[in-house]
Amino acid sequence: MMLPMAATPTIVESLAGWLASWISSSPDAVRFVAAALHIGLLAAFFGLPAFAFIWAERKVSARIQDRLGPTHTGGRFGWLQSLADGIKLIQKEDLAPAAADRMLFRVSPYLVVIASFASFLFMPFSNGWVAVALDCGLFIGMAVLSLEVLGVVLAGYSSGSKWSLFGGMRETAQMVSYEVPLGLTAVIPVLICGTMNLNEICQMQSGWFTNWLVFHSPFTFVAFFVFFVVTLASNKRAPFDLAEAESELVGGFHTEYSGMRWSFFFLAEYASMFFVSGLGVLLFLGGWWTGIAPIDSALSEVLGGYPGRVLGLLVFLTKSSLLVVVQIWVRWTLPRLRIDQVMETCLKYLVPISCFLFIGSVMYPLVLLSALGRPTLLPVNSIGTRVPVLPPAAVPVTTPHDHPHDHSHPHDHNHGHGPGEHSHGPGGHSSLDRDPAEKPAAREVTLRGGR
Amino acid sequence: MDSVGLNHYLFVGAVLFVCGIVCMATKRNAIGVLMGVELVLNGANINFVALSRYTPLGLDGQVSSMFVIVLAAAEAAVALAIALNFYNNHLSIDVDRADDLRG
Amino acid sequence: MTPNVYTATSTTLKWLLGTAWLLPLAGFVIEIFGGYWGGRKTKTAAWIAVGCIATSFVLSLSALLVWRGATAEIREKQATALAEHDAAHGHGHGGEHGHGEHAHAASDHAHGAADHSHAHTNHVHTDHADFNPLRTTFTGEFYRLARFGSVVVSMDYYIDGLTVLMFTMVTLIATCIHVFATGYMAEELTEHYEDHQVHLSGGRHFHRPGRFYRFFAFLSLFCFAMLGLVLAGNVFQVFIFWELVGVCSFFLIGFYVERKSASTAANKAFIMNRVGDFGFLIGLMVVLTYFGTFQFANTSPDEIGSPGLFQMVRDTHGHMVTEGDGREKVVLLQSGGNTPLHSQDGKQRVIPYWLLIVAGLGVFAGCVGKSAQFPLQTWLPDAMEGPTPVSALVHSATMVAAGVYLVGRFYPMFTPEVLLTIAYVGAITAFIGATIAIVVTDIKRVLAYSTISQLGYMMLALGVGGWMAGLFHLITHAFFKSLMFLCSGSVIYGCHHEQDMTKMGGLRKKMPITAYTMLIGVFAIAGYGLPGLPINFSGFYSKDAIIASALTYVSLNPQHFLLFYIPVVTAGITAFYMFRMWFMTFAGTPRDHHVDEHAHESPLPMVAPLCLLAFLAWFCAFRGEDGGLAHQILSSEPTHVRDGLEHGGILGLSLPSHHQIHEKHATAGWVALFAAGLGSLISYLFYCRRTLDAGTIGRQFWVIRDFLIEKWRFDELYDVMFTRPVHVIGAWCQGFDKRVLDGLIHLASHLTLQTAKFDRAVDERLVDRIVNICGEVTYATGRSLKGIQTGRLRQYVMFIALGVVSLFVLVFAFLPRS
Amino acid sequence: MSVLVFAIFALAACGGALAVVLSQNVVRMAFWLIISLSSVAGLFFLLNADFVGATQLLIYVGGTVVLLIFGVMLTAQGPYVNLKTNPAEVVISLAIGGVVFAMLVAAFSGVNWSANSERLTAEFGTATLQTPGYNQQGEGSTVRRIGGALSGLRTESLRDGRAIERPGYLLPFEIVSVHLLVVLVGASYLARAKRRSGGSEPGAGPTV
Repeated sequence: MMLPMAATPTIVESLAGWLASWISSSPDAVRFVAAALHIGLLAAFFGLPAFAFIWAERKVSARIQDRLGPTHTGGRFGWLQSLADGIKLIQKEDLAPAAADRMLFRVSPYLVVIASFASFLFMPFSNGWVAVALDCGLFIGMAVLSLEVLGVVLAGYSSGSKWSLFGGMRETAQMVSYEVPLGLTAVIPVLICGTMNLNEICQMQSGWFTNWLVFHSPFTFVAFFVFFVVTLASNKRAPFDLAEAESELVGGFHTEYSGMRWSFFFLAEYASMFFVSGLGVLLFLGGWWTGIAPIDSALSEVLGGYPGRVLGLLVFLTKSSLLVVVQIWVRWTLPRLRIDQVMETCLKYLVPISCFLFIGSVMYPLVLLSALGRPTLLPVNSIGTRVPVLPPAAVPVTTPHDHPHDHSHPHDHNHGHGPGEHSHGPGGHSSLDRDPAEKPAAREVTLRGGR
Repeated sequence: MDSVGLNHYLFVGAVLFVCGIVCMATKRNAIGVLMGVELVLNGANINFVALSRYTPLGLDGQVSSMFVIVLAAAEAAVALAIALNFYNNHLSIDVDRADDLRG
Repeated sequence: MTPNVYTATSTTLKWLLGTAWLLPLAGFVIEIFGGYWGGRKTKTAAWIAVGCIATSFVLSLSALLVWRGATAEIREKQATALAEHDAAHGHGHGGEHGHGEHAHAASDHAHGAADHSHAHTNHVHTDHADFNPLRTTFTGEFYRLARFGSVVVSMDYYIDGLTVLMFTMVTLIATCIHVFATGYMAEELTEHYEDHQVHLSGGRHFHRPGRFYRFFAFLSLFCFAMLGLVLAGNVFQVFIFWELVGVCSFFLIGFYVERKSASTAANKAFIMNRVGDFGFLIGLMVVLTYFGTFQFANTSPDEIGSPGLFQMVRDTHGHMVTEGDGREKVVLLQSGGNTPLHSQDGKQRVIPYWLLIVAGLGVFAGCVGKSAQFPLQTWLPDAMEGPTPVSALVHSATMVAAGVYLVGRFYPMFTPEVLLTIAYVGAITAFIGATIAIVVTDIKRVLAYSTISQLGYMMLALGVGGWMAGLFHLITHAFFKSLMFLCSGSVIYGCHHEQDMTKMGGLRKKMPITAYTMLIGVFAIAGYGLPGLPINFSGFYSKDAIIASALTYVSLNPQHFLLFYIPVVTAGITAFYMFRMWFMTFAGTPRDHHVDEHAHESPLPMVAPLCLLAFLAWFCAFRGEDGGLAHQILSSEPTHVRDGLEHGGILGLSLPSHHQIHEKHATAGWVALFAAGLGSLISYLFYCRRTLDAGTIGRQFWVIRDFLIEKWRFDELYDVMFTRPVHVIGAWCQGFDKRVLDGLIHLASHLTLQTAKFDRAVDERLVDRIVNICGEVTYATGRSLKGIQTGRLRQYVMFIALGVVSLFVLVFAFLPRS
Repeated sequence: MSVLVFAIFALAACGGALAVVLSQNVVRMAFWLIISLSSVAGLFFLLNADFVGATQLLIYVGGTVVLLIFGVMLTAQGPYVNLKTNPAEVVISLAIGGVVFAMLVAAFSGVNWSANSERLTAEFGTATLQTPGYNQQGEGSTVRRIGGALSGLRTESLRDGRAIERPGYLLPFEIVSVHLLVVLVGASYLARAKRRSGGSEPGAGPTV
């Protein structure tokens, strides 16, 4: 009985393999320790961006409002301001209103944080650096992220305050509505790549930046911006922050919260901001690839596996942070919408637009194929030529060229080839093989080896 | 490793199923009844997936549970709409008051 | 005649006569609607009617000329051929009948030498087809109404010399009568016409708006119907217009519908005609069944191969081709030439001889009704209830002429047996009519019985084989009878609707034109003339021809001697009563001063037609049988008539040939003249000189007188024969209805009632009880189960769970575990 | 370790379900339902049915339960209205529930599953699958195979090494999608009908 695992060795397994060379304990124990270590690592990833972005928000908003923002704490730029805030909040008294449902009131912030944190489990930070590598990684990531709303709603409801209740209800309606365009735009890259594995999607965007999905077709280009707008709403960021709406609802769902629990909401919010930005980067903006083919190939070939991934991690963090900064920028630039305008924007505009984009993305390569004889306008493109076909009894999956062979792999690669495993979609892997950005040694691994 | 078997999952499914039935039978709130229904469906889903894992049922069990989930969502939407309508008409969500068709 | 000429002539005649035929219909429509909406005091309707019928006359006359022009060549050839054959003294026989030796006039008919010397020789007709009237006949279709398989119902035309002649005659006489009627009916030109003969309670008379327009409308319709009958190309079409004529006569006889006598007379005329038409229908059925067509003949070059009736029943030589004897005898149908006609499956098409007799008798029955022949003659005198112009029209040119015309037209279809029947019926009718006319005092009724008598003459002539004689008399009689009717109308008009001759007398001085024109008519009907003179009264020639035919017939068939003596005697009686009428009306001294004082000559519109008709009555038969009129008729004579028949048919009857008739001509002429002279003389003695007192004679022979006054007791006979039995049978039926049928019905209703009561009891006590029990049980069950149906969702959930458990337990308890 | 994980998820699922039954507050019921259903999703992951688990999370927990809570908020007569149930009814329900539970446990505990598998193998011969379940060695996820099956392409490996194609679920999939469309329309129509109390937008319907 084992936990489900993907073909790509995860960072947990890498850690487990590394630990096993030091500790001669049972494999389970080793695995447990590795998982715990990784969760700690993720927790750091969960907390640090939040602190950084809260500071960034203060500075950016100050700049936009022609102020200075925090300047003294921690020296220059007030870079320790977030830490100071955190200490202040931890020190505060944990209050619960008399009318509140105390149990739910206390649990709700944890729900939010758990949901937000759990989504990080499925996000690859660099090639293969993912806690739980699943074929349906994108799907489950979005699913977990959507749980965040439960905490918000329960918080609003259990506060025993009308403002909070209104905030919770607004959040519910908004979230539930915006999940439709979110799903529709997120499924466009899935459609093009033929996989929901975020790692694979990202690997397919290697090479020059024209391989990024945002440049794949006019529809994906628009889809990226729709996706970005929708993620703003699903994170209840301005101009869609109707759940808080301090001018109308005082503070919305967190009106009655204070101290540590209050800070949880914000921790979760900034973590989610980072998560959705990372998702956008992974889906549309090439993930951990710089977008310059020679640099990428040099990084992955010359530096080899581990250092290359570290650099990829930095690229990914940079891209995501830039998107977060754009979110902050938008927040302090645009006025808040009314709730009916928010719903209208979603139901009357974003849903039809995303439907149109979805259909357009489906039709685009087909039309080009019939008109030009190839499914893309660009001369060289490794993506979109993959037609996902499920051959009988064997599901071939192309693993990236820089598959981490040097790391311990739980599988013994005996590669029992099932019948018909080499069947390809039309123009499928051959075009992939010709991609100069990839090693010619791209090979296929059967997931379901016959035994 | 093999100490967790099919029967354990079926036991969990049975617990959820019975809890769902009792929930349906005891809750006067219409939404509570709906929650009972969800529990019943989840109990069944656990059985589906477990049998799919442990018996030659194969993929069928998982696909069945997928359909159950989707249809449960549809059912919840319609039932909720009905509940809202009922509330609008009776200003109450008490299913015991929904006895206009009693004998 | 080339096909082109045929087609051109046919089309011309079709349009001329078709227009002449339809004009009166148009007039009718205009008059009946225009008159209804228009005023009552205008004569517009009359002028429209006169205009229509006069135009028709002009068109008919044009048609006559066109026809003569188109057929002149053929008729010339026929005449030449006839002359040659006469010269050759050929000997002819053929078909079923062999011609014996027969006499014929040496003189040539066509060339009209009035030489009655004779040479009796046999001769051979080398080419009978030369004398085929169908060669001068134009047939075709106006409009096809329907087609049922091979049976075509259409409006056809059949135009030969007789048709155009009849058209001319009818339209001419009708024009005269129309003009006359404009004067005669003038008193209808009022909003309040007082009918003196309708007595209301309180001694008042009936008042109504004038019906001038209606009279002329129906007159026009009458002319339309008669012309359609004459023009008809098939016998079914004849039947349609036949009925239309009957309807029009019904309207016109019943013109004074408020008078009981008029409406009764109209009914009588109509019903009597129906009796005859019944036979007509039977004849039609036979014809349709065995011939499959109604058309008389198809002479169009386009129609070769689809022969008409005449072409089927006789070959081009006029012979009926027969097979077998007695009841097995059949007539082989011809295909229009001299070849047999075959049905689709190749069989020779035949008609049983006796069925041909039935068909002929049937059609003749229709003619009996229409022409008021012996058993059905009683309607005609009663028809005098109509206005006098109507009587004139009915009795001369239209209605009664239709019967004779149809017999003449249908002549090729008649077998000798049928002809014998026709002859006897005609003879009896002639005698009955003449005898009754002796005692009648109503001026119009005298003329009516005279008409009956004369129609009998015509039938007799046709029956004894004098085809030309019958139709000749039809034309001449039409002229002088219409003349006399109009004269009588003039008298009645002048005497203020006094019709009784016993109240007249000496009117010659008051209304001279009427008197002398009437006298011409009387001379004409009496048949005065000098044999050998070319200018004689028309009646002389025609009656002479009839008597000659009858004499020849009797000489060939001695057992039927009555067929000669009756017409001779009748000729005498005719002269007697006609002079009696004239003497009583115009000669002597006035008997009734009241009548005499008011008597005056009629106005010009009434007198002018009298003069025209008098002229025609005198001179229309100019040169007799050698004249144009007779030749015109002769051109249409059926082929077989010329050569007669020897021992034909089942009864072995012989029919006279032209030659044989000519041989007897002189004798017959003198006999007839003698009879007429005798009759006139007696009449003169009785009613002018009064040497003999008619009253005394009448009293002495009161039995005969009363018998005649009672019109031979035909009405009583019919009363006894039909009316009373019908009443008795009706009474029986009524009793049967009331006692038996009503009793049965009452019994049935009673039984139904009882059954219903019983049923109701069963229903209420048994069925309802069962139903109620069911209902109560259901209701009780529902009541008891109501507690379970709480509408509580949660309870239901529990029930479901319990049910699942129970099912589980049941399954595991009772199913064996494998 | 998997026993431990299973124990955590199973206890959470059962405990959440029991708490749903025992709670009187609807919102708390919803909370416990979230716990229970999320744990069920965890059980699905344990059973290597990762796609079903993800679906459970996204649709059930993230959609249906949110909808239920939304409904609670729209229909609440007061923040803490409790509709008390007759204790006798509770007792009867619990008794019936106990009977049903006993029946279920008796039903599945009496079955020899492996023997059944063998019998099926014997009965259907080559038609039986190569492995009794799927993915027994934990080699990956089932998302591709489910996707293929839903689009009408389903392959099974047989014991003799052959692969056979079986009818997929394209027709049910289409029926379900049409069904969802109908539900979307119907639910929006039902929820819109003569609203008496002012609420928020009827966005709940289309998001199903």
